[in-house]
Amino acid sequence: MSIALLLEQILNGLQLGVMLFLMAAGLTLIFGVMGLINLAHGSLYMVGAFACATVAAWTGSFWLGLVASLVAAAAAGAIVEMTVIRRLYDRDHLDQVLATFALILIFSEGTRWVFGSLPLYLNIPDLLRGTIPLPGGGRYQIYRIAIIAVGVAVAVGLWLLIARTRLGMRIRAGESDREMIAALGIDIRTLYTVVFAIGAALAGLAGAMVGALQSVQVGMGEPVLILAFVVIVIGGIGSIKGALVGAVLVGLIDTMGRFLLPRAFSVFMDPSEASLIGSAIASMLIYMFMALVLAFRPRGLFATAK
Amino acid sequence: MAEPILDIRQLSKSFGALKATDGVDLDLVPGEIHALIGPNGAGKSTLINQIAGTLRPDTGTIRFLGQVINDLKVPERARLGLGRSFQISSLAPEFSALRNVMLAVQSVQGSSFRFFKPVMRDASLIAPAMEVLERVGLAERARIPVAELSHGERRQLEIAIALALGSRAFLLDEPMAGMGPEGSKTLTGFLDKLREEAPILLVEHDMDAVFALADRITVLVYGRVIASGKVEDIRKDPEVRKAYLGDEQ
Amino acid sequence: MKKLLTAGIVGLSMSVSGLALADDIKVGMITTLSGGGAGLGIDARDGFLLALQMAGADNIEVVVEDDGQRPELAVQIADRMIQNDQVNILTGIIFSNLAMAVVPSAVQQDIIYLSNNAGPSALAGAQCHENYFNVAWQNDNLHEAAGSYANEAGYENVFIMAPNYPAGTDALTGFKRFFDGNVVNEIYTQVGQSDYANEISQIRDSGADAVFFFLPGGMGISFMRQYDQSEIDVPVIGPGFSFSQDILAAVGPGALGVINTSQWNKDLDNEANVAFVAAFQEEYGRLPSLYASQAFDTANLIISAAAKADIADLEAFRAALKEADFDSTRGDFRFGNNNHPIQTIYVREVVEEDGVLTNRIIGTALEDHQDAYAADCSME
Amino acid sequence: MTMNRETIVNISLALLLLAIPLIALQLNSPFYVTLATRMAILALAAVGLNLALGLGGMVSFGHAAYFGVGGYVAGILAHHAFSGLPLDFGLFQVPGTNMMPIIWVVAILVSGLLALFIGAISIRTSGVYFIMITLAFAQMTYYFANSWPAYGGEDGLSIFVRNQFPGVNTLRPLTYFFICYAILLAALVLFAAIRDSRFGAALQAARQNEVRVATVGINANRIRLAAFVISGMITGLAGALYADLNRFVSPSMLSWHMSGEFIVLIILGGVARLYGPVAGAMLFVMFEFLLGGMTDRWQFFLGLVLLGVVLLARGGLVGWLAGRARHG
Repeated sequence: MSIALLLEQILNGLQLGVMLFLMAAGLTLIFGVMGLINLAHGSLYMVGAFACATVAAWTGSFWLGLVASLVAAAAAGAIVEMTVIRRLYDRDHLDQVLATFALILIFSEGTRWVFGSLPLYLNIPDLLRGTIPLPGGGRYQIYRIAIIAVGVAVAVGLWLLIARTRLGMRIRAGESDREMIAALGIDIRTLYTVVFAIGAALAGLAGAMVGALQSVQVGMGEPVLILAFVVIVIGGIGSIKGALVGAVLVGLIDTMGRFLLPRAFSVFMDPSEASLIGSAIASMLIYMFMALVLAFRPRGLFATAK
Repeated sequence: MAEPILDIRQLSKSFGALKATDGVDLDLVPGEIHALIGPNGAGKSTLINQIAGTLRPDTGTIRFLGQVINDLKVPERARLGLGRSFQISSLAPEFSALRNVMLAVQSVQGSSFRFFKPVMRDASLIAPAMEVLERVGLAERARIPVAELSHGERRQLEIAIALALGSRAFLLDEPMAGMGPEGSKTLTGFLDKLREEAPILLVEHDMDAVFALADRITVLVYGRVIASGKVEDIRKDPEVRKAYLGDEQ
Repeated sequence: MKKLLTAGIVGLSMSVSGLALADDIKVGMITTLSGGGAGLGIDARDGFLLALQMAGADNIEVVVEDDGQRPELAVQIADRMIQNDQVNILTGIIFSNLAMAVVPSAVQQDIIYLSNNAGPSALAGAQCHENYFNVAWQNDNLHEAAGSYANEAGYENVFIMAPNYPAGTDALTGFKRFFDGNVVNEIYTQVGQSDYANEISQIRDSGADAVFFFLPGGMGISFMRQYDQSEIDVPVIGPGFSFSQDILAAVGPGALGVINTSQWNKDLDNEANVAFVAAFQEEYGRLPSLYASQAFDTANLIISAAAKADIADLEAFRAALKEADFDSTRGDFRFGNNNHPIQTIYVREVVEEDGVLTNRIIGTALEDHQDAYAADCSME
Repeated sequence: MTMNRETIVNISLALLLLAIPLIALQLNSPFYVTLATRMAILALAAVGLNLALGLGGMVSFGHAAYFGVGGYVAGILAHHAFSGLPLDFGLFQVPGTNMMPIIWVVAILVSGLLALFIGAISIRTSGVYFIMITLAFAQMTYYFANSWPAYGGEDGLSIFVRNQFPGVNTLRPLTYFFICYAILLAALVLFAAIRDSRFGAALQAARQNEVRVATVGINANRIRLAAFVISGMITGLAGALYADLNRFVSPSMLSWHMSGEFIVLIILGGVARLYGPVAGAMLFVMFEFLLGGMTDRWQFFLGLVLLGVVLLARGGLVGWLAGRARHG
């Protein structure tokens, strides 16, 4: 194994982590501020990807597609918040799980209705095509580096938003005490809609960016959603910092597990067996990690005080 | 003085820089009502929570019936006979009054892992529970769900549960709170008799009730005991008047 | 009474069409029409129905249902078709795991199962069954051919990769069975995986002189697109279904020049195939895929057997099927002892014709090839 | 005991479920027998979940794990009985079997052990954490089954001939329905007994007010864990029956959609109601069959119905028919 390969794999892990962070940040923000568990977050990821693919196909521009993904996901989020989610804040988690599970069914079947069952494909914009050399002789795809950069930018942006702006102040107030911010005269309904739309837009952005790497199809959000839940449970539900740390940890552990476990097993096993068993264990690795974290810290790494 | 049932020595608890309990000494002897008073934020609830076991003290000892109980958890302390009622009513709201008390009876019998016999046809649970409800005057309301009981009735029910647990001492956290004058009067009369069953550590804001009921009073300010003694002594204590009763003269 | 009546009508239609000899045959087609594998099922359905239409076989009634690529759904549909619709023949399943769920219990209930795609090794060897015929292939066939081609092309170090599930292990085992060189790395990916950055990094680092992969459906498309973007110049070999007509457009220009193995291609020069390709294009306005050709053959096999025997006489009907007396789009076609095909497998290359990506035959990988499991089957 | 409204609703539901296959045979459409069997098995799985979720307030989003493990027990034992090779645990060997009663006992034990392991870690948490952790553990079993090469991995495992029950022919759809129906009734009796018992009292009290339970001296977590294990066992048994119904097991029995469906069944029928799961399973399977027959988009409408139930019609079908629940 060369240094170049190790470096590439670390970048792969980071890229996966960053993508998970975009999903997890919205989930954890929505939970932190509104106390809502939203299973339909993966559907917003899918909405973003479909919007990007459709607009990019119409206009020929990936960038317009990217803008469309943000707008479409934020709009879908706001509409869902105003029609359904709003009625769930005072309900118990069971109702929230069920109602948002119902939303998944509606979103998935609805999308299939409109776009059909066949996957759509989205091309990487010309500007970001190709690879760049890495130290040690490897190469890395520019587009994936761009995804990492976007993730870092979003992390910094979210931090600035929450730490430095009036909206952020309200979000922080909402996290600690809903009644207090009502007392401050903040229109809490609008605040909730805005927070939900921000979370949705981040999910949509992730969906669009990943759509260009993979494919755009119904159900694409579900595996990512479950990983994002693992991320926020590890990080501590409600904590953006926890989401970032959790996402990067999950991304790296998953990538490294798949890469290294088969090699490790091949030391004392037939390579074919080692590859099979190694990849089997690698697919469960992050869940084992989560169980380990929770065994020692039942509220995650960066539990909020609540 | 008789041997204390509950004996607290040098109990301290801090939350960061805040000393919520600061070297508190307190005891409870058979047959008495010992009132714990103090202004808001004096650390009364923190102290009760440490005695009941929901909070762990930093230092000091809590001795109950001669045994140090610092390391025991809430259910274990309850089984030893430390009965507690809450500042905010804490009952199973969907259950009737009777079933709430039956739960306590069942715990005393040490038998929650029984899967088949229906409780509502189990005389060994219903009879003792009804007896206790009668003693607190709730027998007629036994089948009413807690959610439909009045505030005062819930207080009575909490005490009934503590009685059913066979408690050797009661920790009552503001039992009069939110009660009308009529309810307070009934409850005062009830507590007056209750002390014969087991001594009571009473946290209460209603000074009329405190002075009417208490044998001894301990005054807590900023986590410290500033005075402790017979009712008359406390009434006269200048420091108490200054710090707590708001006597500026 | 109802049965008698139907027989009477069939008797009438027989004299008209000259095809039907006996009872109507009811075929249940369970195939994947939604989800990631929908393209395969749609082609299979279209190819099957086209054959019936071309033959004017109105004594064969077909019920089509979508399995959504979910095994438990396929089982439910099979139960319903057997119990309620009283079908005689089942066919259509694309994916091996669904076939493994449906086939063993269906054939036990005296239903004939004709596979137009899935050919899991379990059903070719010890668990072969007289009611089960595979008209497509045994799953390993194309991979074995790819291994044989890799020898011929002079590759010494090959990186091989497949999803971690039985068809995946079968694929790599099949490749290795015929490949004589050195396997530099053998990787099992997750089923349904959509990002292959991890594996591509390992390919870049491996120093292999070719990559052999088996990633069916959307997985293969994602891999090829990402592989193309990563600008690695190691050539790729795959089984024909990773480069079949239905997915080439989605893979895009990255597929150009890729070598793949298949028992069929649209340019195979035999009468049945020329007619099939023309009719398919006419009817559906697109080029037929491998899956369409296999289903087309399956339907023609049923028609040929129905002309010889009555479905009510199961034994005679099975014998008629085994003769495989139909004109296959593949040219020569016969069944081995385990009711799996013995057939020639070709080497194809992806080329561009009139702006459309498609395949061209450039050679033969294995002549009259029979699968490796036939010996384990106790049938004659 | 006088019959209250809920008892009447319950008896009607039980009779209705029994009537479906009998009428189906009269109409010569045996597939409806299979459909009714599916209802009974899904109801059984949901009865298991209802114990944890309805009585104990533990919103497990991972009950597919026990369902699937029960299914795999049936599949694996039957596989070894068929092949004649024993299961090899290294130190000792266990022969396979195709006798349902043995399979059921093993399924109950294995899923109970899994529930004990998962529960012991999960019950330390509450609220959303509990939901997420149970989900994640179920995903772990899903990926395990999916990628472990023995026993078919993602392809699943076929049971070539349905397992046997002494004295009857399980291959007849109606016979198998009766077996499943009898087990469902037994589980309902067990559920009712537990609900009314001391254990049930403590469990329900722990859901309503954890602090209260501790203050009367009962360790709520131990009660919960026991309930969680029993719950997993019942759902595991349902999984074994489901495997024999389909004569097939695959990782999709372990998928999170399955866990979601169990919750849906309970909510549709009525949370914590004795016959809630039965009503829910009957509605769900009917809905799937009827709407699925009419349109491929049936899940879209299922979503709308669910949303309506959650937002407007809380209490589910049993709640609607029988009014609010009563506790003595």
